[in-house]
Amino acid sequence: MKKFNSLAISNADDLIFGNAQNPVKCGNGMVIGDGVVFPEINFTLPSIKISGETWKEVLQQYREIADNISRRARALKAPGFVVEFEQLPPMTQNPQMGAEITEILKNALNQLYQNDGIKNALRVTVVDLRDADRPPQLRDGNACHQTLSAFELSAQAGADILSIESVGGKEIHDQALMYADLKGIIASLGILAYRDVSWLWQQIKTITNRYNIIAGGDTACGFANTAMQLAGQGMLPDILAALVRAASVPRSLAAYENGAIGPSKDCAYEGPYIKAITGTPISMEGKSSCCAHFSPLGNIAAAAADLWSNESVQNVRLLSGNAPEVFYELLEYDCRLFNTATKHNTQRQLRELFVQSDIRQNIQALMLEPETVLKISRAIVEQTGGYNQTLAAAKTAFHCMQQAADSGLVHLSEIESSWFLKLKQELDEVPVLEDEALNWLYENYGSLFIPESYNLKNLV
Amino acid sequence: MKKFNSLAISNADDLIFGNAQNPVKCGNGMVIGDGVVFPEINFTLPSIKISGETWKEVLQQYREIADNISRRARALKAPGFVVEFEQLPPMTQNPQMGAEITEILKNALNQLYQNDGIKNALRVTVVDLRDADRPPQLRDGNACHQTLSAFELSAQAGADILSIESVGGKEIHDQALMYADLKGIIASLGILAYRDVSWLWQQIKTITNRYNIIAGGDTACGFANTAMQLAGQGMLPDILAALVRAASVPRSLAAYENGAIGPSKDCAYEGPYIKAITGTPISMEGKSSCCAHFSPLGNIAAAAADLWSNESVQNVRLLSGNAPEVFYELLEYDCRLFNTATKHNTQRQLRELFVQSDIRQNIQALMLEPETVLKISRAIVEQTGGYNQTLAAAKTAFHCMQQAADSGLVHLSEIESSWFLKLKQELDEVPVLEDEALNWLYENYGSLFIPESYNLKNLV
Amino acid sequence: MHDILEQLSICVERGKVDIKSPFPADMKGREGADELTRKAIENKIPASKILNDALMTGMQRIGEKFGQGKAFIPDLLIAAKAMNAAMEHLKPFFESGEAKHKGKIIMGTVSGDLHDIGKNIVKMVLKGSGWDVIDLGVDVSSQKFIDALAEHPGSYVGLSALLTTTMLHMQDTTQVIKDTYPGTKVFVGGAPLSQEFCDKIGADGYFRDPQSFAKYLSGIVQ
Amino acid sequence: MHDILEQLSICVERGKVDIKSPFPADMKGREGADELTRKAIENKIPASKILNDALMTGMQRIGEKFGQGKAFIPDLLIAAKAMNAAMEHLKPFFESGEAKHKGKIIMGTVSGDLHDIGKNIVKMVLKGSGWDVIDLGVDVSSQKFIDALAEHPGSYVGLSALLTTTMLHMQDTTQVIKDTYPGTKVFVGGAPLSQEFCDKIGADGYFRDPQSFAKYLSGIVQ
Ligand code: B12
Ligand code: B12
Repeated sequence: MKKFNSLAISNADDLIFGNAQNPVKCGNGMVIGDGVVFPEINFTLPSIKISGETWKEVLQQYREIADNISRRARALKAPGFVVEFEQLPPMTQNPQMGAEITEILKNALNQLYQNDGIKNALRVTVVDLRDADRPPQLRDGNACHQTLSAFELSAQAGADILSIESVGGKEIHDQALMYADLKGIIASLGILAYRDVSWLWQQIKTITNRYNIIAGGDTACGFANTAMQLAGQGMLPDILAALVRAASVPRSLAAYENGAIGPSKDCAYEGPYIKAITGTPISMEGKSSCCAHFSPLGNIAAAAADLWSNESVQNVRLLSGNAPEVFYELLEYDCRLFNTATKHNTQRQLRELFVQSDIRQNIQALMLEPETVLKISRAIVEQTGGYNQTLAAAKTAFHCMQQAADSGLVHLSEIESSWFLKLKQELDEVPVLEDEALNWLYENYGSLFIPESYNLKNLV
Repeated sequence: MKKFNSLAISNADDLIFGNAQNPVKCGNGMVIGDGVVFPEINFTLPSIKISGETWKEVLQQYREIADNISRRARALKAPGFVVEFEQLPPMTQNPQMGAEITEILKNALNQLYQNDGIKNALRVTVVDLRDADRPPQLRDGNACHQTLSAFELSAQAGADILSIESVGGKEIHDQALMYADLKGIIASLGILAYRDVSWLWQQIKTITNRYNIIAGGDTACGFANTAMQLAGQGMLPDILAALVRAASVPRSLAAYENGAIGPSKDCAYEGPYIKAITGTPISMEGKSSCCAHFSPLGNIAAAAADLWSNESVQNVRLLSGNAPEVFYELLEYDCRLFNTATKHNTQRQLRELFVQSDIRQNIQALMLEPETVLKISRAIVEQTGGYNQTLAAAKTAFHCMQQAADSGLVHLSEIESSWFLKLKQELDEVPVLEDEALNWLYENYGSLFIPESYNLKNLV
Repeated sequence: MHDILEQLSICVERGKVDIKSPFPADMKGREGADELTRKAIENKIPASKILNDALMTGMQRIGEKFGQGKAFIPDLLIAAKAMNAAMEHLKPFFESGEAKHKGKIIMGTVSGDLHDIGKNIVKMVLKGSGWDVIDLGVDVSSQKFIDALAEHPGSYVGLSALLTTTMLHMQDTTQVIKDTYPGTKVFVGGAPLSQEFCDKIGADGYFRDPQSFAKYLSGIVQ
Repeated sequence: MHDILEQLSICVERGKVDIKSPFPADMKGREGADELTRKAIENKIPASKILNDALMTGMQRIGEKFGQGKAFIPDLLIAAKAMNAAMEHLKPFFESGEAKHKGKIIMGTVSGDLHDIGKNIVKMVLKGSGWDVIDLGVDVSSQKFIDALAEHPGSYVGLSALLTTTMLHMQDTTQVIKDTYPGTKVFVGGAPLSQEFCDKIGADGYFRDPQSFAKYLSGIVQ
């Protein structure tokens, strides 16, 4: 296990799109994080049931998507791109299904490279099936085995990069979030999620080692993006979503402690932190992932991106063409802009525009502002252990928000302000010691999780 | 009739997004071209027949679109935006239909302004029904009267800005384009289209004067964008599409000579020329109109935009929400970037990035490069009369392309190069005198158009 | 109105459970829903009056605020907690020990789909506005809905789906429900859905958010 | 192969109509399709040989280049011009005065829609690859297609639409055609269409571009 005690990037100027300390080579001639930002195009099926009867049609959908994207890449004289194939549940449940699609995509990409010299790589993200049961069994059982076997078969079928949106700890976090219960949020992220991510990525790493491919990274999507979505719908305070964002970093960092080397997963907005701490190239999604979700972070998300993603779009017809090729074109133009700035050596000015355009609009954006990222990252690496790091991240995030509100950088509405006070008070009451927090977890959420899933002893 | 003998913008530095010499005030507190770029959001129906039976559903679609966009604008704390309602044929054929939708949209916009202070304006674009017959009757007949009556009823129903994609001359141009027949292209644009636009906008102007609203502008969509689409599909040379782009400027300029004051229409990529010559604010579409068509001009199109548009998208469901609100969000983030640059006084650097990211990729982009725009615009204002201007624009455009190719700025493929020589030769043979060109038109395309439609005498 | 009831309604609205609860900060150390309900009973205020004029009023106020974007989900939940604390004292006074419900709704995320946050929120909001919600959880087969309807005849049904590939299960589920229990109203929701889709599968209503769903439901029972 | 025929095929491929035609520049002043065909006939080369080995060969080559992105529409049209100039001399030798066609296709843009550029290109490409195309123009009602099928029995039909609101007319049109002339194959195309839509309306094929359409058609007649 790797430990990160210091920052790979300690100067905010260097936390910038296209450049990572440890670029990743993979796939067909791809190098990620070495000066150029590439699109990462993601897509999914339109409304269609996945079954034996529709299977041919499903494969045809993926073939069509691959063809369309290839044609667009040629038309735009693209230098390269990454494809993410995000599996849907039946494809992971029946890993040979996922493998069959992986092969189709890989073949198309190989051809594109051979015929047109367009560099590319294929990321496969499997579904974390372990989420199906409540409480979930994380290290054993059918769901766990299927999930791991899906990794194996994807690797065999040609995946260049493996990723997952893992869910350990979510069984508590989902509830804690609804009650804005900071103790529960921090304990579930810092103790449970951190332990699960660590274990899971050791498993994934043995697979990627065997096939000599890349262990990409994880994402706190089910935690922090859920909070962001809920805040976007007026269900939760923005400040809470911002807090969860920062608090989810140590849990995602655990993947890199255990062998992941990037590119991080697009929907992991904790990417800039990962990059600052580990020097790993990151994938980010922002305004051009509007097809998949609305966002208060459309521009600022680009500040440190090495891959630029649309998150996901159904293969439906728009006026110009099918949505995946449409969004591919959009990403390509975005990337041209990034890379032109780098070529002209004005990338810092451009980054500044991205940052400044969102920072005043919503406090969640503050969590992606480079100086803030470094401040919180520093607080994290100064601590050891997932819990301490998570609590430090939350406290520092709170402190940064306070400063931003006090200085007038961000304006908080009346209810946001009142929640600010409430959360401040709660944060002070969160146990400082991991053991104490764990006990509190057992007491308050004991029925919701299986200690063995986290290699914890059952206290009762 | 106004004559433009000199340039409103003579320094390329000043041809920049957000700023026009003659800003336009309209709608609910909107000022366009006065330092801020606003989104212009466009949308259309999903696959649905328009008939008596479906009419309620059609109205419901537009209501839904207006609601969704308003919600997004509030969520993003948008300062303002323009809505374009582009009619579909039955709505212009039955102008009270178009008016009913106009009213729905206008009411929603009024409410948004009253309740949330978000500035806005409504552009209504009617269908040029005169295109239905071959040869078309342009100044009389049912189609012409319906078209004009649609303007009238839209104005009555609350339109703030009127526009049209007019089609005079297209009956020749469509054919000439297929044969890459420059004589036909230049004569149809310079004589026929120029005459029709001039006449048509005098009619529109009397209507906008009556209702005290804005005569927006026209677009050479059916000419130059068709050529761009065809080049994009490998059907026509890029250099021909570039040439047509420049040659279509005088025809669109005629709208401004006859009372239009902008904002120009989004799909009129001749916008930067109009802005340089007249100082009118312009609407442009680029990468974020990928939903409506693919483009070789995604970034550079932004260089001089005062409104930034998505051209059009069906009201279909994506993962995040309905496509119109999705693209509205995208435009809003783009505009944030533009306006942040202006605020930080780095708008010229950002413009440069937009220009540089496309200019080497496809020769069509050259036609939107600010220096080139000014060069061709100058050539235009030095001439009088549509035909002379059109020929001068084409020749200067050709000259600019030659320079760009010679200097290595743009690389032309083998077939593009061979077509370059062919077109050069042809351009030299295009008649210098309008009368001669007209005679040639009568001889070669005489059966395809009605001279009276252009107030020309029938030579036979 | 009785002063105690007014105070009690404020405690519910603001989620002040009892004298020890630290929230809200400006009410620290003051009596909460727990103590005030006891007092009200001692003062011989009729249980139904306490319920309607204080507890329900408080819940309604916070619900309205939520609808106007002036409160969040945790505010609702904390209010519900205060309400429950009060209800403990009132239970003996009601036959069933429960307040009168507007009706029953069976809810679940359809087969193959594990997204439940949206569904859970809908549940909360409906409960908050007086509905009895039977939650079947996630990955719920058609059969399970049928079984639940057998157990709770006459209930409404609410289906949730978040995946483009599972939303189609709403069609069979709706079909089977309508075949087995004709007249049952089935409502649908979830991010990838649309009115058009709802119409296509023959469901009775699509709602983009719980507030509009709750509003609609209140409409049909009146 | 005969040298004249080789030269003639080049003239067709490159669109060299006659000795006076200025294009292509590097062939200026040289004999074109017109003169060479006359010569070939004088040399007693059989008309069918001239047609197949020179004219068709030339058209085929430019067609292939177009398919590979190495030629444009105007190249096709100019080649067709050269071919036509040659055909003038060959006409007397063929009974019908026309080369053998692969079959007939009735094409049109559907009711309410005036976009015809795409349809016209499809027409050109099909003609270029040996099909007899009957073009009904734009805004074509179902009845007009039926009338055309009455006149040209056994034809294929190609429908074009560019608007989301007119593409639905393809459904009735296809329906009416299949009801009136069962077995008629109907193909569809145009920017807003998709394979899914084609399947939905019961058409026999969707093609994104004329090249793939032509390739498919050649396949079914062989
Ligand atoms: C959080 C989340 C998860 C969490 C789920 C946590 C949980 N317990 O629910 C986790 C991480 C586990 C997860 C897993 C997966 N997810 Co997920 N997930 C999301 C995310 C980010 C947010 C969803 C959310 O909770 N939103 C907040 C809630 C409040 O909103 P809501 O659900 O829409 O509900 C509201 C309304 O719709 C309505 N409503 C909902 N239900 C009902 C019912 C009725 C009757 C009514 C009236 C109203 C109503 O009211 C609610 C409140 O306003 C979305 C992104 C997005 N844009 O939505 C992706 C998303 C839905 N997931 C996606 C995918 C692909 C997956 C996975 C397959 C990923 C993978 N490869 O592992 C798996 C599938 C697991 C499974 N079998 O279902 C895709 C779906 C793509 C597709 N093809 O449809 C999305 C869109 C993300 C993306 N890639 O773009 N996901
Ligand atoms: C040129 C154009 C026009 C010209 C039409 C010129 C003409 N004679 O055709 C003019 C200006 C007149 C025009 C008018 C209108 N247009 Co128009 N137009 C376009 C534009 C820019 C290009 C279309 C084009 O010619 N493309 C090039 C050709 C070669 O491509 P294609 O048609 O797709 O055809 C190819 C394939 O699809 C295929 N194909 C086509 N047909 C068939 C058939 C078969 C059998 C097969 C196998 C293959 C096949 O092969 C072709 C070659 O590869 C498009 C934008 C776009 N993205 O497409 C808008 C567009 C189609 N128009 C649009 C609109 C809204 C209109 C108007 C209503 C605008 C208005 N308010 O006035 C009117 C409607 C007029 C009417 N009643 O039809 C919208 C449609 C939106 C919608 N709801 O569907 C579009 C998408 C533009 C936008 N706003 O985004 N338009």
